[in-house]
Amino acid sequence: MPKEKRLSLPDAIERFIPDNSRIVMGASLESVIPFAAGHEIMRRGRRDLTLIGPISDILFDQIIGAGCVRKVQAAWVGNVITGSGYNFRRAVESGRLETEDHTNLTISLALRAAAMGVPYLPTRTALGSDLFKTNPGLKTTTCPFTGDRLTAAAAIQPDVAVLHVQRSDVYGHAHAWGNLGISREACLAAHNIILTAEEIVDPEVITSDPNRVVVPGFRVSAVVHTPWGAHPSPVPGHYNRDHQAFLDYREASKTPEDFAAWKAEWVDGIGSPADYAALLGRERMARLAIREHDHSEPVDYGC
Amino acid sequence: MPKEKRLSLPDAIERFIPDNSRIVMGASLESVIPFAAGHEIMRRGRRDLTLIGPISDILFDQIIGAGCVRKVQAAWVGNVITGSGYNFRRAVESGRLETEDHTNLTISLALRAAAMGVPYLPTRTALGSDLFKTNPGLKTTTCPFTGDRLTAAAAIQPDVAVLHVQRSDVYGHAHAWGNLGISREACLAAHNIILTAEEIVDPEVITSDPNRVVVPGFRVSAVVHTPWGAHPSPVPGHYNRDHQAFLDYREASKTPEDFAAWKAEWVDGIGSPADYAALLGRERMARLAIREHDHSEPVDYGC
Amino acid sequence: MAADPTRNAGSDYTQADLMVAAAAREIADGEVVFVGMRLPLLGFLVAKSLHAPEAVGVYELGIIRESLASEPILTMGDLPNLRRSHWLADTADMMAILGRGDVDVSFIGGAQVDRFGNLNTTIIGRPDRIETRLPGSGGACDLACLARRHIIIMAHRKHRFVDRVDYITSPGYGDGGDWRRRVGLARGGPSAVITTLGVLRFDPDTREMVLASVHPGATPETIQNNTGWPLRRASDLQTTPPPTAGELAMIRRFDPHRYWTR
Amino acid sequence: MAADPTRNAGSDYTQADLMVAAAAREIADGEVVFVGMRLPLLGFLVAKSLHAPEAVGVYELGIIRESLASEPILTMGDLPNLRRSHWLADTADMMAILGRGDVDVSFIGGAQVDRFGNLNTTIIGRPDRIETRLPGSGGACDLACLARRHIIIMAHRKHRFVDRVDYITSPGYGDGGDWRRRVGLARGGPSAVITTLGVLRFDPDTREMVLASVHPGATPETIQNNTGWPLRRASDLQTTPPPTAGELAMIRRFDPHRYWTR
Repeated sequence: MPKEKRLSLPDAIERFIPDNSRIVMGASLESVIPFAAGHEIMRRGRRDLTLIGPISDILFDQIIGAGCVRKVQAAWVGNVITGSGYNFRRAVESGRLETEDHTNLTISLALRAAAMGVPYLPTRTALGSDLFKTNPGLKTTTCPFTGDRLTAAAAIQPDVAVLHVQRSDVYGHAHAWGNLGISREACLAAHNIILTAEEIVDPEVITSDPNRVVVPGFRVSAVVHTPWGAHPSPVPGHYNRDHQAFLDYREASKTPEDFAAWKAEWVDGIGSPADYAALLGRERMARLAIREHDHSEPVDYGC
Repeated sequence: MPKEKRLSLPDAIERFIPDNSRIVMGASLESVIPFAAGHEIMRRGRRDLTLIGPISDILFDQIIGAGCVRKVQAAWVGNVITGSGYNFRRAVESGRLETEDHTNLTISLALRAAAMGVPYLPTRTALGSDLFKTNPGLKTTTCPFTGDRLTAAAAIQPDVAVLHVQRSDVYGHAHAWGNLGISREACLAAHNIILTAEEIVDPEVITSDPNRVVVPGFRVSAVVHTPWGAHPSPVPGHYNRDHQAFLDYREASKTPEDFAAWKAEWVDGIGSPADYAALLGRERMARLAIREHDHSEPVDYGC
Repeated sequence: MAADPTRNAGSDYTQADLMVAAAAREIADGEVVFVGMRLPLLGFLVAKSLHAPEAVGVYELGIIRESLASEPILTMGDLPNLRRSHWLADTADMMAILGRGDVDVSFIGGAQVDRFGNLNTTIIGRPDRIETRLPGSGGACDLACLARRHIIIMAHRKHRFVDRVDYITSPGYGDGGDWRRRVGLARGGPSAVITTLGVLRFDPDTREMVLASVHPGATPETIQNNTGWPLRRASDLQTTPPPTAGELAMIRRFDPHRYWTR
Repeated sequence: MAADPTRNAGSDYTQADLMVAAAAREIADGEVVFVGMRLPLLGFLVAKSLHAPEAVGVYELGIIRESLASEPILTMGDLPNLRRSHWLADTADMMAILGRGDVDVSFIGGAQVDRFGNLNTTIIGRPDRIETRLPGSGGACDLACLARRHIIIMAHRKHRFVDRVDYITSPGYGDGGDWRRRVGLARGGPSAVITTLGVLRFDPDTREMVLASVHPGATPETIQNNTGWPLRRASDLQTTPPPTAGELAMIRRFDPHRYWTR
């Protein structure tokens, strides 16, 4: 058997996300965002990180607000249902944060290039845009067959991908379902993969359905049991999106002082999933929980 | 609701695979090869086809033997457990068949390029090989960022992809499981998609598990109910590989005369899935059937 | 950002309702729609429930739906939008459908637009002297480059309708004419701009924006006053039909708490 | 093509058994192995069941297995190889693992090999004058280009061991020295050639093939007589250890009908 990879969240972040790490997170876009892992990064006061992702919803804004970030390589940073990310704005407008502007397609290709071991991939997006002015990882190139003008997206090689999944065994074999975003590219490209999982399950649960696996288990470095670890984003099979949390965060991030208070309550004061559950409260968790279950039709892998 | 796409196999081939078609088949490599659809192409005496695929096992050899094919764009053509494909050899050695030599990676990239709408994709495979001499769709190119020498694989745009799946509804929403090979690229690249399916099921079976879907249903042109449609290749959930058929085919394809006799029995004499089942015989089907079932653990998509 | 909260005087619908209805009418039945967030998401749902029941929704986070979700949603990733959908897959799969040319229409919003329909959602100011940092492209640039056509939805204000955007996040027609072809874009371009005051389209030759329809309560003059360049008017200038009772009912169904359409 | 059917005189194992055992010994525990078909498939299973229990198998058709299949298989796509595997996915996913440099070792076979380990499985003759058409690369070229090292397994015959292959399907060391780097290959190259007669390795500088080990029953002279160029011999030329009882037991377990090892 392979070796056990189960770690506590602090141990996983301590070991695999040092200062200066390049981290891809939020690969499923609006869903299954690894907030708990991001908050542990903030608690540990990491510095000079590079955050990589398509749209991060508010997670990148939070980590930026905590002063952990030197550079963002992303397509969009903000709050999906309210607009601006205020910490992001402040950091960029004051010159403290470096940005490389991507689109959802170019960031997926940049990670796919690294996954494939090629230095770039071509695409027809972004031609004529000003993204070339604010992203040195985009250049134009020419097709050797047709002479067509194309955008070349340079490979982005993250040090670590953090992925939140529904269930994993202790060896890093995991099931994820729902929209997958750029999870595949992110994990295949990264040197290390950290999984935070709603449930730790028996290996036989995972091997009962190898098509449901999203990343090669042998490349996973750490598995962390993290119930409610993607709250307030939604997790199929576990909980719905907590819209109110995103609305509240808008208000709580308008000034650095408000953000500090928010962070003290929702990040600094949390030492475990149990702390987080206590802060959320039973009623709120019940309101977000799956009310109407809808199970997949099984398939047969027998022989 | 979308429109019904269920057709008989003859109607589907008649309508979507005219002479001169460029067809991608056998996208899952050794598994789930659409033999029934290939045999219908042979029965209808199609001419000047281009066959596209990674390794086809013996299906391409059969269609070539029937005189339907002008060109093959593939990584490998033969009989996986015995070696040579004799019809393929005869056709190439006599100058009747044009070939473009790919690798499994370059054929997947050529289809992925067409799927993405770009004229080529770069890779580090094939450098230093002679594939460039026998495939005008491969050239070397230079990375605009690093100056690295790379292989460029030109896009291949098939007219039609034929995919065998375990279950589909009449609208073209289908579940496939097992190894997927280059099915995703093949179907996203092709203008038309023909699904042959072991079972036609209620739409609710498919929507119970949208992650199990392999191709966008709205792009499917025809759904054909084709039980045992991938025999003698294996289909998870339905039947095991019929090794004896591949061994027998080796002997049956050594000379054009032997192949004609094989074709008369296994292709020309078949008018329906029932005819094919009768030829196979109950005992053989029972021997190939799944003996020990092994079902996937369900997941919850509720909200 | 939510739409302008000002209601049209004497009507039972908001500017946002009218914009959603106008967006919905741009979708023909059977079309493949790359669905964005906010008002366009509502517009797609209204079209799908009324005149375009066979429209297909493609969502960048990796979802294809041919049917309506069972419950209202606020973001594309809300669980009802995943449940009983027709494909849950990778962003790359959705981008392949877009890149190959299979998406008929998409919708995007922005902070600044110019007379050739170029859109800015990245930087107000200059890259070396940023006044306001906006969230960025997301998938908007991809849609503007690769869909067969796209539709822009935004508030009509003078500082937003500028002669030349500070930064092209999502290309329109560049500096007009055959610019798109010249820079390598294979297809597409904006077909309409739906604003809080009217609907604008593009001259087929010059590709300059032309006022095509004025919303009830607005006038060509108020629209010119809120536009940063001399705006051409169509010879057959229309009045935008108000939302029908059916459209309004669907808007209320899909935005029951009036989060987007207050 | 199956291995040579001639058994070694006076032994209870075949040439194929010895080749499988030799292949298995090339795999270290914990390595990621891109598993090919035929003898290499058996070699992987033998290694995994004996000295390399944590070896990971990657199969080009879209399978990753960290455990042994419950039943013997003849091809990689046989259902027992899919069942209870650890990932069923796309060929592109497996090629990404290969392309990124995560595959330690792979195995390929061929019709012709030359003194620098270049392999031909495409054409005997010339492209414009084909004498014999072979099946082609499959994934072999990809493995020869992208794995950290690869191992060649083939029958040792004079017409197969040629000074220069007619066609390079799967690059070895080209014309020697730093040829791989010059043509753009980032890593890799053949580390061993396991034949029906012996095991050959490559000089670290010139990259020319060197006889490293002679199978029981063969001699350096018979090997030279079956090789189309003057073959260098290692200074510490070995005799290949015959399959152990444990290795033979595993070979029989995974090839119970002796399809590959008769």
